[in-house]
Amino acid sequence: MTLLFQLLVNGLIVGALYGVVAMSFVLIYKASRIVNFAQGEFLLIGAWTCWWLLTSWQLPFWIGFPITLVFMLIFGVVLQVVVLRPMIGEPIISVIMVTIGLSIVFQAAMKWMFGVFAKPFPQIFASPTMDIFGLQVQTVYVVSLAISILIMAGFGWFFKYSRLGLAMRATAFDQQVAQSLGISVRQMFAMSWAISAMVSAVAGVTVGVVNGVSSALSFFGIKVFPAVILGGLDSVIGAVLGGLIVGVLENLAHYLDSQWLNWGNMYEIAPFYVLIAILMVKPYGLFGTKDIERV
Amino acid sequence: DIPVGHLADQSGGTSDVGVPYAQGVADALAYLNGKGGVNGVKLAVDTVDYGYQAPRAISQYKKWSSGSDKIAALQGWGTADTEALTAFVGKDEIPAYSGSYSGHLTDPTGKGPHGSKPAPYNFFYGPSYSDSLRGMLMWAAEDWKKKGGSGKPKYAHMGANHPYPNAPKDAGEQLAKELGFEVLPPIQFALTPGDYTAQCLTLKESGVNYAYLGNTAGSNISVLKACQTVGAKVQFMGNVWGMDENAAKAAGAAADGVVFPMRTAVTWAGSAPGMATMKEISKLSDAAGTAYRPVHYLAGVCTAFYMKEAMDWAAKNGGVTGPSIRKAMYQKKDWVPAGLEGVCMPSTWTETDHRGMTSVNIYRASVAADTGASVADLVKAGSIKLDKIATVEVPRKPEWLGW
Amino acid sequence: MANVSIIPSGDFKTSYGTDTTIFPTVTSRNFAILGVVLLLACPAFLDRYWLSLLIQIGYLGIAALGLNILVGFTGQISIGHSAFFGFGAFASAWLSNRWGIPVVLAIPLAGVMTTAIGLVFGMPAARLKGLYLAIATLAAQYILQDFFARADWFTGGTNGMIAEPLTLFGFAFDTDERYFYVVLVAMVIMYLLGTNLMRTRDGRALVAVRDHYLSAEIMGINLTKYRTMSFGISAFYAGIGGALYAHYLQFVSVEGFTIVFSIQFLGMIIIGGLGSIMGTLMGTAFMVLLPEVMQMASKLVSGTAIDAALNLKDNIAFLREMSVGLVIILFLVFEPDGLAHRWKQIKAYWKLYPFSH
Amino acid sequence: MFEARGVNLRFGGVQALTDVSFGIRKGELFSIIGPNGAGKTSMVNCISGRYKPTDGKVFFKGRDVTAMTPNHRAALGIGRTFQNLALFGHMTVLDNIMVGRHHLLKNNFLTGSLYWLTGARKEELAHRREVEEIIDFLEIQHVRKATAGTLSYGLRKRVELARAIALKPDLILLDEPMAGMNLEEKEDMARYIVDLNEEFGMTVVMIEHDMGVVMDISHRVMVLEFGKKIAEGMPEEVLANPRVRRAYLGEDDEDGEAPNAHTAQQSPEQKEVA
Amino acid sequence: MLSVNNIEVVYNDVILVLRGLSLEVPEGEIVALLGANGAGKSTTLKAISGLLKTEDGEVTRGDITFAGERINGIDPDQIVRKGIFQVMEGRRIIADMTCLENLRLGAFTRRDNGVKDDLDMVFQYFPRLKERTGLAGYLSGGEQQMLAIGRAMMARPKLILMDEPSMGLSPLMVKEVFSIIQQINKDLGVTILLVEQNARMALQAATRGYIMENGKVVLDGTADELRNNEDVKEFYLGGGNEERKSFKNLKSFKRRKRWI
Ligand SMILES: Nc1ncnc2c1ncn2[C@@H]1O[C@H](COP(=O)(O)OP(=O)(O)OP(=O)(O)O)[C@@H](O)[C@H]1O
Ligand SMILES: Nc1ncnc2c1ncn2[C@@H]1O[C@H](COP(=O)(O)OP(=O)(O)OP(=O)(O)O)[C@@H](O)[C@H]1O
Ligand SMILES: CC(C)C[C@H](N)C(=O)O
Ligand SMILES: [Mg+2]
Ligand SMILES: [Mg+2]
Repeated sequence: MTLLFQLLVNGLIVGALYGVVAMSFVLIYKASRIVNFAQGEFLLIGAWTCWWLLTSWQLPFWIGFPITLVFMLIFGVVLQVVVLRPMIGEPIISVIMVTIGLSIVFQAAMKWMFGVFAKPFPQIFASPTMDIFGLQVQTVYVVSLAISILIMAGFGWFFKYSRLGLAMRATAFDQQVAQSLGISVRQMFAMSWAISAMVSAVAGVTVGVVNGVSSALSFFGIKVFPAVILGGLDSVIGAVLGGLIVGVLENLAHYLDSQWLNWGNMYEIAPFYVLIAILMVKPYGLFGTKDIERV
Repeated sequence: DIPVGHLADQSGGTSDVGVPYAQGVADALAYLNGKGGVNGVKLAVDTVDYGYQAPRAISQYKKWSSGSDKIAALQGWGTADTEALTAFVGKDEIPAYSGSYSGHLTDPTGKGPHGSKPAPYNFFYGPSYSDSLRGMLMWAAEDWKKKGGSGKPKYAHMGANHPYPNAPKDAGEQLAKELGFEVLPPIQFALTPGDYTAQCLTLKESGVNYAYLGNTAGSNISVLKACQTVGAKVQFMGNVWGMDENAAKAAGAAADGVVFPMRTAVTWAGSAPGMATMKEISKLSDAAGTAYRPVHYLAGVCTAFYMKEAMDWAAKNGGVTGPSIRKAMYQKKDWVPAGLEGVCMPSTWTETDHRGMTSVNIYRASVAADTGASVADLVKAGSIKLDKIATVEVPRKPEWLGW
Repeated sequence: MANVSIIPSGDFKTSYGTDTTIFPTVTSRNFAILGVVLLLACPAFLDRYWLSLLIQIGYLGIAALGLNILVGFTGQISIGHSAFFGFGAFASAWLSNRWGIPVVLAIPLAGVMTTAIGLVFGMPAARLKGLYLAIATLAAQYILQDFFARADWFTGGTNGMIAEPLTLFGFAFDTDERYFYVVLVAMVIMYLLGTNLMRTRDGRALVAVRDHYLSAEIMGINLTKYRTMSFGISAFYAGIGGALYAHYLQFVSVEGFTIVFSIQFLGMIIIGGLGSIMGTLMGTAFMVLLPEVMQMASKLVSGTAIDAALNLKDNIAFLREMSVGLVIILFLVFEPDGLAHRWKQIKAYWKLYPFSH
Repeated sequence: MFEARGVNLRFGGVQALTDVSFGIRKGELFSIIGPNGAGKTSMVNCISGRYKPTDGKVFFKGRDVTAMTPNHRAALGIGRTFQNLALFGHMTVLDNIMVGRHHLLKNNFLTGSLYWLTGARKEELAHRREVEEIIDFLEIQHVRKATAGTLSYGLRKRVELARAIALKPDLILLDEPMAGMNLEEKEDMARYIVDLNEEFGMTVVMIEHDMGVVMDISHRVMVLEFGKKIAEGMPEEVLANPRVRRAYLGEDDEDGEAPNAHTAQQSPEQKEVA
Repeated sequence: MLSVNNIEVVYNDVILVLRGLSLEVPEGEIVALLGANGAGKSTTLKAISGLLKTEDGEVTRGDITFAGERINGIDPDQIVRKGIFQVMEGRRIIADMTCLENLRLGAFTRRDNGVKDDLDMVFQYFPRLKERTGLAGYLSGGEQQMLAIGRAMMARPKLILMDEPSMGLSPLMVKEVFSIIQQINKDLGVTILLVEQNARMALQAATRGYIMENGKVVLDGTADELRNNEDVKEFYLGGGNEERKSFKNLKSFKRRKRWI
């Protein structure tokens, strides 16, 4: 029983991280209908940048981390301006393919620059683990959990009430209309990519601190898909919840597996079965907006 | 020229160890070319990164294995691809040296009692995965007694569901039973680094005492760290590719106490007559001569040297063709390539048994808490130490051939 | 009306029959036939390396056409195509290994089996749309991959499975030179079938579903049926492609059929042009040749001053990957509508030349 | 031919239709008018099957079709056009219209793929001929091969009509076929509709806001307001109904003069807006 | 205030739609732009508001000046900031937002504090919009049109370009909308360029009018002049001097296509 309980706690913690990545994914989607296949690489770039600042420059974490965030912000803007801006107005599917291209480029570039071997972060927190409900948890997870909750709340407010948030949604719905309203589509896109890159970096650094940085980090980019879809593509709350669900599901599946089934990798597959099941009942995920079907 | 194909994993799931190994092979072959090649003829080595994907390896092999510049020998890598290619290299008579030490590759005749397929053209340098695991299990049984453990020790196999980690699974579990272990269900984790807290929690819950880590360093590190965090007290036994200096540094204190087999007699920091040659070779890709080479580099060099010496013999006895290279492999006993004395371990291959060696050198990693510095410095400072704790002579049982 | 349709002048149709041919003009048809004839002669003068690339383009092109029918024509994104491709490969190997069915028959049968699987995994299409559906196919990808790794009886588990070469009347198509013809014939047939499909009733219905499913339904099209059917057809093509691949490589293993491969399939059709049959082939050729070209380029560079300056040697693999990604990006930035679109423009240009404005 | 019995339609909190009953006779040209948001389109959607009434039943050719899906209704002989264009934007005009023939064609993906061997070619060509006739009838020959999405609004409406005709429906539903057209084009459109009705013998249901057209060509008119039927009858009768005049035409009872569509259109002239 | 000089517009680099079109919109007036389907009216408006770019269209010759400043080639969002707001053909409201959110977006470029008051104003003009709290996508056609006009009002522009505001509206609504257009023009002093098919209403509301055919202006003048022009009467207003023909009797009658 304690095992199950501990696994659930673990699921929530990891799930929160999925949630953060899912949110940054949803952000881009909400603003531009672009499915960002390079999301995982954003994590990777964030993590490597922070790692580099901390090891090569020997910066303390509380300086290196903010610099990382600023860098990612700029990175997001530059990426948008250089690569994605020329694609404005082009078929979405082409833009999605571009993000796939980007993920290939970044993946390889990171390996080139930092090698293929996982590199550990220097120790950041005085006590690297803490006790939560009897489970030893990495401190960085707990800290990032707190940050995540803040980010999540911020996003929720942003899209519902802020002027820019509305403008982003409008841009996503119809770029031409958005322009006719005086919204600069370029600005909106640049902003969404910048914020998304920054938020991803938070997740990237967290995972990096726990497991060391390696190109494997980018698999989070794929992990977010079930999370995002479970929650509903365009829902911030959904993304968070989807992340938590996937996290818990994985651990639950692992529990069943290790105790009874002994199939081995239920851990990876179970969320997908559940995903399909949920979608059959709720075709727009738990919180996604239904498409408006009118003639 | 003598065409040689070289399949390397520089970007795939096992690139963490694939890169140094492939570098070792490439540097060694370049070095040997510099020394005049095979009887004055140079080796034309084509190194291809196949990303640890068997299908890609096979399609590459197909390009190499036909036409006028058909390769004379293959330097391969993974278990999945090498096993998949076994039938092909057998048919095409191309000796394949691999980084895979799967026991299945050790049976040239296919007469092994465990239904192995004939692998007449497969060679590798080092004890097979199965024999290494057997060695470690034998050590573990002793260790349990020595520590005064009560009851049956519990053993679990860990690794991805993939031919490479799976290769020694049955052999290990079988022997563990015979040695009096309680064998628990295997625990799966992917070949990539990730969060394996869940696996460690199960490990802890089930009270495993000895666990085999079948993956490569990158993902093993994640497991070690996660298990340290949740406080699972397990004696981990790493695969030969599962632990090295880089891994020790990356895992930090979590890697402290992990045991693993080593193929060479020394590490980069060690001293042996052959290390002079080693350092020369290393300069080919590191002119400054400052790089610290992990154990896999040395293994790569050894493998390349065996192939080259076999080619030397073949050149004198019927030409550098597949069949004569194969024959050459059987010519020596307790063979150590010239120039690498004290580095490569004496090996013997015979027409009916491709288990080059069965003695397993077991090392233990001792790692201090802070591993911030470079590997070279850490090793120098003694923060990372790899110490030999035992040499187990695994019996060359006929029923273990090809298994 | 300012609306001039850009139909070539000087090529008037006199009957509806001639207006519905595959090739808009006699010249274009002759060119296509010439192309096939040239291909027939390929094994005589191309070396094995190029042949193997052409073979790859062939079987991947078949599978990609299936994906284009699903994505480009019906508008349902699939990120699980490689799993169907894999299923076809395993199925064909299994049929011939386990049941001794001759490979010539095993290949189409594998296509049929894959169709069945495609229909099963296409069922969510009845309820899901857009990305939700796309992710359901991602789930299919993982579920099938897991199945491949687990189903020892069918796939040989993680160890993979040997596939026999195709033999016909005792003649084995086990070299590239010979297998080339197998793939060529299969490709021509599959592309003809595809073209016919798209210009008849059910093909039009698929496109209608893509463009406006609500009005399609009101025009008498059964949405559920066509959405699911499109998965079936797409899987059929994938299965045939996969089966051809299996008997070419003569070995099938789980590892090949990953999400990355699925994404590559998407790349082929997006680069070639969604909803374009010939574009599919162009896109496939692009995606197959690109890494090879990069490989050659990197070989050219190695050992030169550039190499020394950038210390490329150890990193050439990454550099190659990077340039593959980069070329894809550049390509899409300059040609977002795909190769087929560019091809059309070139044709239109020559038709109108010198009066292009 | 068609009958609605006590149709209710509700979307969450919105009651789009309340207890609407009416019948359409064979060969009739029946118009539905009413203020914006009155539920006209919703009613047509209930006929064509896009919406299922929350309550009530619809009958077509004497059959209860309430639970029938739209595609089956199409096969049964109901065709329609849409208020907000719903063409297949990336298909050519010709293909758009051919889609309309869907339920009349027999070949499927198998026989279609084998084109030459299975008679699919013959069938396609036969239908192509009929489609060309529709194209001639609606005078859109010049855009036959154009992609539907690039046409101007008026032409698109015409293509929509052509597509609906291609179904060979017995009942054709037209949702504001003349919106966004100038006078000349309206005249053309009106001519086509009358022809459809008189020459082709189709029963027509039309939603239209141009009272001139409605009054001139329809046989009977039904008026909806806030989802309720407020009037039904001959055009003149309906137009004379004070409630209709107030709710729909926006006339105050005092200045209501000759019940003539023409004046209805002109009214602002007399009543310069403050 | 706005003047369009001899512009040429090309779509997709090949399709020439406007061929030397010129027009003037004086400050404070309502100018009507009439023409057959496909004449290029919408294209003209999009050329002015800069939205052509998103449709692969381009102004290849001539220039457009607003308040003395050349504005062609400027990004559409900048043009909105300069005070030109287009109400696009087909309403184009943001379907997955509520009415309120749509209206707030109308005021996107504004930084002043009057937004709240203007919201009240819009709701006063269109009380119906206040009642509909669901997503705008579920509004009926007429309601959506109101929302689109309301959205333009929220932007407080100097010039509104309206593309067929009466399309799909009931006669009552058409009147209402036109009265609101005139009201906006009078009360708020907004200049309006109005594209309409309903020529009768448009020429009543407008002070000047242009008639275009095939991408060119073929006739212009004050609203009165146009109203009394025989050709305009025949083609746009319906019926010349004689009694208006019934639509019913047109059946076999085919009018001469296009003038000149
Ligand atoms: N799918 C839907 N979901 C929610 N409400 C809807 C839906 N469809 C229609 N409505 C509502 O039902 C009412 C009637 O809409 P309908 O489209 O039938 O009006 P209409 O009479 O066609 O108006 P118009 O002349 O403006 O087109 C409107 O208030 C509309 O908001
Ligand atoms: N994006 C586009 N690509 C190609 N051609 C276009 C495009 N948009 C419009 N056209 C063409 O330009 C011409 C003018 O179109 P426009 O929409 O400006 O006409 P309009 O006068 O507004 O007509 P309507 O009254 O039907 O709205 C039409 O022939 C149309 O087919
Ligand atoms: C894991 C890697 C070191 C490859 C390994 N040789 C194998 O057997 O697959
Ligand atoms: Mg309506
Ligand atoms: Mg227009």
